[in-house]
Amino acid sequence: MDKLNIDQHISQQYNSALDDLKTEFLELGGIVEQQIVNAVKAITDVDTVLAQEVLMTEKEVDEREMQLDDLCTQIIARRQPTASDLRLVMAISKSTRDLERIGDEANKIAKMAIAISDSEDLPHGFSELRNLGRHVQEIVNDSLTAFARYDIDMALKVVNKDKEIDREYATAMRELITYMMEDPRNISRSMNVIWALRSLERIGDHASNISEQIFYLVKGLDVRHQTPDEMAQQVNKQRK
Amino acid sequence: MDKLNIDQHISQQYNSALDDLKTEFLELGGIVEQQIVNAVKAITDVDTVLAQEVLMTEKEVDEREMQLDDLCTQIIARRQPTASDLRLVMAISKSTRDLERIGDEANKIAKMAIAISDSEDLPHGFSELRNLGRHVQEIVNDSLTAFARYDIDMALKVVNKDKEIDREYATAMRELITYMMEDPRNISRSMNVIWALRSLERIGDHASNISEQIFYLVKGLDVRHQTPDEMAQQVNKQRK
Amino acid sequence: MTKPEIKTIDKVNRTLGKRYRAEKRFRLYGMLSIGFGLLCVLFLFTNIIGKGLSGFTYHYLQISVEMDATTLEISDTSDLNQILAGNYSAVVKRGAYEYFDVSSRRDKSAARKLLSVDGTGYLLQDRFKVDAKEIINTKSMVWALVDDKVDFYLKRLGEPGEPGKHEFSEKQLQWIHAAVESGDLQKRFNWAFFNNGDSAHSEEAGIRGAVMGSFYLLLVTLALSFPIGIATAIYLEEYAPKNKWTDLIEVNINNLAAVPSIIFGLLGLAIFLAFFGFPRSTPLVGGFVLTLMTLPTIIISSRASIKAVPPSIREAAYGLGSSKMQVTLHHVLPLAMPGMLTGTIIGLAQALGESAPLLMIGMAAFIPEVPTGVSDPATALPMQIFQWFRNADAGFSEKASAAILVLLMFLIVMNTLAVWARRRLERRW
Amino acid sequence: MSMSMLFLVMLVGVAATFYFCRQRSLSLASELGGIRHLHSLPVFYGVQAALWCAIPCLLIFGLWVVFDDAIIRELTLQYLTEEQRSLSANELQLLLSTIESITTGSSTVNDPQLIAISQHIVDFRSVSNLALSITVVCSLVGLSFWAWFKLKPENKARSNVERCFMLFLLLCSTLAIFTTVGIVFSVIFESIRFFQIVPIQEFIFGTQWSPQLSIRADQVGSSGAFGAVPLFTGTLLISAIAMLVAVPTGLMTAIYLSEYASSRVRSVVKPILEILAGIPTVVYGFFAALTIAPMIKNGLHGLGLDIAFLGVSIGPLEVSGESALAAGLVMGVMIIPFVSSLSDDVINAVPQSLRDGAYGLGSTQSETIKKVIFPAALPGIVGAILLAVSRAIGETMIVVMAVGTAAKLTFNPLESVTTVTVQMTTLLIGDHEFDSAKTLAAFALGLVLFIITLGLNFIALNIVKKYREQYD
Amino acid sequence: MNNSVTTESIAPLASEKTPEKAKTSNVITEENSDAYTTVGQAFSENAKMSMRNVNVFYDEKQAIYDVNLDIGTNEVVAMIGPSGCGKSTFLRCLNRMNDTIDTCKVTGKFLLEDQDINDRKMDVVPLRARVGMVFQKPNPFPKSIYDNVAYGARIHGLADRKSDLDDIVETSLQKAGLWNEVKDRLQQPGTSLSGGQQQRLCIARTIAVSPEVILMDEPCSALDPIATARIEELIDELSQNYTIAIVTHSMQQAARVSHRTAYFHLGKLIEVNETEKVFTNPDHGLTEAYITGRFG
Amino acid sequence: MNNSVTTESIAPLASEKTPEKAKTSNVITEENSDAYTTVGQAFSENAKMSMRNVNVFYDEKQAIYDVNLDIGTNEVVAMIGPSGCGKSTFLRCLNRMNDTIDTCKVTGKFLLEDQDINDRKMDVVPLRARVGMVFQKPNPFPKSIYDNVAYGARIHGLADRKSDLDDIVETSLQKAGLWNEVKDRLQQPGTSLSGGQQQRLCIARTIAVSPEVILMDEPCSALDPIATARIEELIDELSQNYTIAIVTHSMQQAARVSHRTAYFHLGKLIEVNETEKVFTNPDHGLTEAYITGRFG
Ligand SMILES: Nc1ncnc2c1ncn2[C@@H]1O[C@H](COP(=O)(O)OP(=O)(O)OP(=O)(O)O)[C@@H](O)[C@H]1O
Ligand SMILES: Nc1ncnc2c1ncn2[C@@H]1O[C@H](COP(=O)(O)OP(=O)(O)OP(=O)(O)O)[C@@H](O)[C@H]1O
Ligand SMILES: [Mg+2]
Ligand SMILES: [Mg+2]
Ligand SMILES: O=P([O-])([O-])[O-]
Repeated sequence: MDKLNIDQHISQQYNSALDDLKTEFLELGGIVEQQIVNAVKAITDVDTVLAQEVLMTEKEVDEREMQLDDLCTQIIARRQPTASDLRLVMAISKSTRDLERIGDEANKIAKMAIAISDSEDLPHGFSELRNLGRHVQEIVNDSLTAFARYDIDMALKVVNKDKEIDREYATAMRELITYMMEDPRNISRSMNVIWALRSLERIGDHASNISEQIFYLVKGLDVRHQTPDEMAQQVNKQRK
Repeated sequence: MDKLNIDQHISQQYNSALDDLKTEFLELGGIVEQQIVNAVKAITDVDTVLAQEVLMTEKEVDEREMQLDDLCTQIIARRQPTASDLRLVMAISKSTRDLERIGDEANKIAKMAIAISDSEDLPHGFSELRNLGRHVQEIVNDSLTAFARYDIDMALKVVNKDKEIDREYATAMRELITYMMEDPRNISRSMNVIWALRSLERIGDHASNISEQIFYLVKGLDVRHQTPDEMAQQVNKQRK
Repeated sequence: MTKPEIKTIDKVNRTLGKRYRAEKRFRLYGMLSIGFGLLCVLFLFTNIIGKGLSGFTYHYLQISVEMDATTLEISDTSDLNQILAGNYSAVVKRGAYEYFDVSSRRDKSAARKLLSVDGTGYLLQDRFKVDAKEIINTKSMVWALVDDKVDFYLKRLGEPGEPGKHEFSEKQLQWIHAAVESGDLQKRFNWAFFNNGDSAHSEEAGIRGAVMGSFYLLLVTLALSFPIGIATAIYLEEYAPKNKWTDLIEVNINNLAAVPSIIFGLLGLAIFLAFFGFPRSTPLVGGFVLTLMTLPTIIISSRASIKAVPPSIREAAYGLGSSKMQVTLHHVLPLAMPGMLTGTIIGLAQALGESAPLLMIGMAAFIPEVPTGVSDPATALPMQIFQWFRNADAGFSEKASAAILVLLMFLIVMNTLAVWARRRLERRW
Repeated sequence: MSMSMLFLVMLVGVAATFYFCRQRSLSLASELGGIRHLHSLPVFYGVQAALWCAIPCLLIFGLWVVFDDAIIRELTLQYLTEEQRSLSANELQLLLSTIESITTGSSTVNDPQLIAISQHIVDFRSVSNLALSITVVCSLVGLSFWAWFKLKPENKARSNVERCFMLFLLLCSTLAIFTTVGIVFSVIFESIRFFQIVPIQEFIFGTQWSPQLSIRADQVGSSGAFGAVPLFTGTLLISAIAMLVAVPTGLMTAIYLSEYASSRVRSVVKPILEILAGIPTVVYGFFAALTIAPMIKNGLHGLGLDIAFLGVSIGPLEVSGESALAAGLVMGVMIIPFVSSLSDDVINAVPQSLRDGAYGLGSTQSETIKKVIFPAALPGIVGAILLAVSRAIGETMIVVMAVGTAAKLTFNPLESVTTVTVQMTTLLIGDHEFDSAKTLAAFALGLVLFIITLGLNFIALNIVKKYREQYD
Repeated sequence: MNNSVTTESIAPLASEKTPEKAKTSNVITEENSDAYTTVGQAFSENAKMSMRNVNVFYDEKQAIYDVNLDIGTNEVVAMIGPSGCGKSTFLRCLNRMNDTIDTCKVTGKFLLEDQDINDRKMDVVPLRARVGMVFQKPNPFPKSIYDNVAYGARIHGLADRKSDLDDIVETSLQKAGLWNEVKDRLQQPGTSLSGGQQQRLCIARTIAVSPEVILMDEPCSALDPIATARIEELIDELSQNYTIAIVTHSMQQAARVSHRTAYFHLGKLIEVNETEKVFTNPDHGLTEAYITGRFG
Repeated sequence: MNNSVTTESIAPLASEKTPEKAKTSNVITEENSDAYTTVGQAFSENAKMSMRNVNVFYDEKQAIYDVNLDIGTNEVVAMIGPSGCGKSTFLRCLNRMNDTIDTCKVTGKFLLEDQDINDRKMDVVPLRARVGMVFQKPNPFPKSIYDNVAYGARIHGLADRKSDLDDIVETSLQKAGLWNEVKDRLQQPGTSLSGGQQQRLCIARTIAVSPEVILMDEPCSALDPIATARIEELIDELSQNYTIAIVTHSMQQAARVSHRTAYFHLGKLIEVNETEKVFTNPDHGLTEAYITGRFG
């Protein structure tokens, strides 16, 4: 199991700055995770109150994102991090953007939930939404856990799962288009579901991005734009 | 007119490293801009060859993105940039992601172009696509120019234009949905156009993000998640 | 690309032989110089020791002396005045006549001339001072000092040209050789040299007076120059503002250090003797002059050792809120003390060997008494040497050499002390 | 009370004052809640009080001792008869010293009047002594009580003590100036008087030196010849010989020891050579006169040296028993360690980094020395040599002992010459009245010597100082 | 921004920075610069020390021009700037260490709390007990570790009993993070410690007289990176209880340890700002040029 | 990776780094570490100098343990490590400057191109002309600027005519970036220059004998940041034509100027790698600990 030790600097301040950074990052992760859960629940349960709640946290997420970015810049300016510290800062700087985007996507889902709530009958695709939502929430959670633990095996799993999610999304999408063809009156409602699905898929991608950053963080490897197999291979090569 | 001077360090190497970074970044910008132009052209002219061409550059964009990120990290590790230099590096580090995403979106458009090319008759929404495409390409170009020139007025214009594009997109979307309802058989084809439109809209957002980074780069202001008015206000306040 | 480099190396190698030959030559010069220096030391020392060692011994003739009270003119052995005024020469003469068994006036005179009658008399006087009661009116064997000519002749017996022989008549030579053969005439350690003051007769002359004189001189010098020197050094290094006044003091001190010592003699002569009217030839005045002379040495070496105290220590102390005096007394002085002590000892050693200024203030006078205080007339070791050197009497040259050995001994002791002080006191933190 | 006893009492009193005042400040401190509430540390209060006692008492003591003789003398005068009082100053002085010798019992004059006066003096003295003791002890006690009562926590004891300390230091440091002033004064007046008798130009440019000619002071026009040129040339000749020996040897020794020799060789050779510096000059003089001079004389005679000068044979060499060569050689040997240790200092002051720099460029050792270290140290070395020259010029004993008094104007090292210092001693040893041209000539010579050496030192010290600053 | 000095700054703000401007402002010389204003936040509401209109001269040569600066309570203020810009000179004014330089004349007001410490009549001894100083090169006294730390307490009479002194020594060493390393060898000489330990010993020595302000003049420039990191860490801990002014050549160090950073240039205080601000977005072109390595 | 020394490294790779491991590997001591392998890329295909199995002793004390390292042609290799780890000692072996220390014994092979320079019979004079050295403190000779630069050429007889010498001086000063600053005052003493200029003069002096390799031992540690930046800039320019080995206390400096970085620890060469790699992703835990400030 790979571990980095961010807390053994001679400078306690540095330790705590890095620690704060990581904690803040994971907290933001927790918030957006909750946003996903709530948003999916709001759309599938047609719960506008919950959806509103999701929207309300947007501001916080935005602020936290900016704060995290500021923290990163300050650490770079004040500490001149190198090696693992630098990788941590850079990885967090990048992943923060992903978290914020996840938050945005959750917001979009919440907005869709509100849009859908006007009509009485349930549109098609709710079960797909629910499934995909669960899976997506899972990999977001996993990616954050992997980040917290510097666990590249887990990160690899996330990337793999994201591929599954992509497939799942494609299936759901195909189905929804079929529904839409069947029932053109509901097109605009279905479009909302499509947007929600699409958001979930994007969330999965972002989780996958975060996982890619874990590779960088732990191994110094830039595995973006690689297939999971390539990633695994590269990691193994370095482990040898 | 605001200007930063990245090329007056005692260290020529540092100068050239920052210069390279900026040049590479703008080059990447040029590539993705071309991708947008080509992709939009491919979809509206149903030119699969052009679409393929766009897809072919994806790899280059990815590589350049990774390279830029690497450059940023190296500059931080080797040069411990501060103040404007640090802001430049951080802004480029962030904006690179946007450029890569723009490239991705252009790819998606190109893919849609290929998907659409199967059928003979033109789907609805091509004119909207063309219009939006032109505007989007414009603001991408503007944002890069603004970046190159450290021009926040121009950046502010980009942000404003993006709002227009959003409105344009919403209109186009509504129209397309109407088409889809009218002609459900063409739904899956229309969906492709929708995705393309959606991609263009996202490209606009990314251009806007890049412009926001210009504010940070030039003024040290984090104007993300603000309305254009707020931005203008903040800039003016600092100018006073 | 490598072409010019190869050229460089070739060029370097071209001249290499020449350069190494120059190197060897240069080294040789250095070694020769050192050799010369060492040779000088060796020659000087063998020469002086060779000359001086014999000064520690003297030839004595064992005669029996009748301590006849009437001849001695001592009636009351408890009266010191009588003992001091006793006519010892008479008994010694009588003993000599007896030993050589002479009766004619010419023989008596010849015999008497072989002995140092007065010198031996002083030896007897010393014995009387201790226990006159015991020895009065007894007859006892006495090692009598021979005349310095006899001593001179005997010490150079083997040398070519038989130096000193022509001073004696045949008879005297016979007597001498007979006495030597019988073992009555012996070379013995010359205690008188260490116990006596100066004398007009070389056989009686000793360095006691000079040693004591030097001692008092050094005492005065030390008592004055050490505190004043250190105080001045402290003032200049720690207190003095950088201005014309301190520059003046500084230039003065540096110049004084290199002013010829004879000038200080003039100063002593004109100021202390002529102006203030201090008594001539006293260690007190000598001490004043030597103080003025050694002060620059002490000040300069003290300043050097104060300077050697790192300024950072001072800054640290000031930074903690020490006052100037505390900085000086707590930090600077303890660290500089070894250097100051060494400087002082070296300065005193110089003062001990110094002669020119003393010459000017009359310490080259003939003073047979051993001084008992700083205001008694006295001479000093180097002065004594100088006087003996100038004395035409052959015996004095040897005395001078011996005195030189004593002086060098003192100097070596003092310098060793200085080295020891430096080693011992220097706390290497 | 005897003086030393009084001194002891004062010492004890001051010590007691110190102790009690310190104790008092401590108790004041504990009332206030700790030493930190005092202005100064307790020891400063003690020292301040001790100084308050000691300084006035010492002043009283000192003034008393200085003036009591004069006062007693004034008092004595009243016992003298009218005619005695009207005696000339000199005779009065004589009379008083006679009386003085009666008081000490070393005179056997039996004049009853004088004996009575001397008795008065003895009485005055004992009264004065008693009064002094009482005054000192009283003021001591008074002052120490005053100090004890005046002691307050807010007294600036530290500042006061420090001011005293600094005054003491300042006083000591002015002594150097007084010394110089003293030197100048002691030579300048006599010299002026000399130059009133002998014109200055004659002194400086005259080539005849024979002060011994003045047989009687009142003999007009026969005060001797005082042309100092032969003395200067003699001095120069001997110094030059000495420098010829000392400079190359000393310099090369310094270089070899500091650059080539291993630390072990250095630790042995250096002290041995320094022995040469520690040997008193009188020893060198002895050595020069009794060993070297005969050696040169015999050696050159033995060789039967025949020197041809400008192609003209001037016959077998005349070697004087008091040749300049002997004194110069010995003086040179004496100066070797002086030159070498000064040069050694200077060479060692050249920073190691310069050597590293030179070696790093591929210099050989001698190149490093000749091209980097020596030029760098040159000013310092020049300074050292100048100091050595000044020392050679001022050197007295060697020349007094090994050089004659015949003032010959020659540059032949084998002849006898004389030097400035020799003449000074010759003229001043023994009895001297301070008004004969002979005696005064010595002071004039002293003045010249002082000026020359002062000039040399000044230049040398400035060079050395500049050089030091270069690396500070 | 109410306590900013910048009302009509002659200095170009970031927004006005142009290469040309930066060039011209690089050449502030003694002639053209009599009037200038410090940019940023020179004043503090909670000031421990306040300096007003400080000018320092060495003989005729002016080393500090009209500097105004506050140092807040328990704040770490770093002073940076090119060599010879007067940082050390300014710092040494704060506890009158410049008194030891004869040629140095200091004018202006230096308030330590409410006391003007530049008053010639003021006694420097208690002042220096309140404003301690740590120097560039570690300079322990050649005494034992114990005596080093106890020295200040002794001369200021802070301890009446031996046990008080022991306490002072122990707590000071503890605060300086040195206690554990030296507690078994308090009687060994202070100079036997390593460079970094020596510097901590010097800090302990300074703390022992319980100063209110600690001045540090390049305290790490003689140390290696590891020892430097320890001292920086220590400075951070000390800032809990002490007000600290530190001069440093290393901009990185200033960035790491300080709350506010003051940039000096040719004797002028160009900018004072929060350290983050100075190092990410300084207000003055000269500051920017210096910290980004664009000088000359 | 074919020229990596790491086949069975005892050192933990990044992947095996755990806090505990890092801890234990911090305490490589002289006892447990006789066998060790340098991690990373110690060898170079285009080596100017090759050092093999270098051990250095000061009397009994071993200062360097079995170091293997290549320095490539026209490469800048930086050596970093905690104080006393033997960087200077190693550097000084490269032109036999350690010869001047009597107690120092050096074993191992030092190839300069194909010549073993550690051969006792090898003459150091021409060697030092080929391998020049620049020292920590600028040490210009107390001569004129011209003579400083001409010195090496003169002693080695590199110039036959005065004009040759002038050429050498001019080109060297130009290469050292000092020509423009001093061309009008070549006859002024070298010591009249500022610290940074002096150091550049020393570099010019070294260049003047056209060495192949330049060794620098903390060349900027006595300089302020601006002068340091200039020297770093110069090193970069020189690396076009010279092979450079530089010891530095400042990791940032190593990061800025070098192509490869070697990390020494207690006399052992722990890791050598491309500088980027060392500073973003070092292979060895000790290197990581050192450059991130995690020691002790
Ligand atoms: N004792 C002095 N006498 C005369 N001028 C001085 C003195 N000390 C400093 N200076 C001058 O005052 C100016 C400021 O010096 P100061 O030592 O304060 O600079 P600094 O910023 O601390 O520089 P550094 O970073 O080199 O320590 C410089 O120009 C310097 O030459
Ligand atoms: N002349 C010497 N005699 C004995 N030991 C020495 C000598 N020079 C260095 N050493 C020892 O050798 C080891 C390595 O020293 P070196 O000077 O090479 O270290 P360094 O890495 O350069 O350290 P720094 O960064 O402090 O310059 C140290 O333990 C040192 O104590
Ligand atoms: Mg400074
Ligand atoms: Mg080193
Ligand atoms: O925000 P995205 O374009 O990455 O979905």
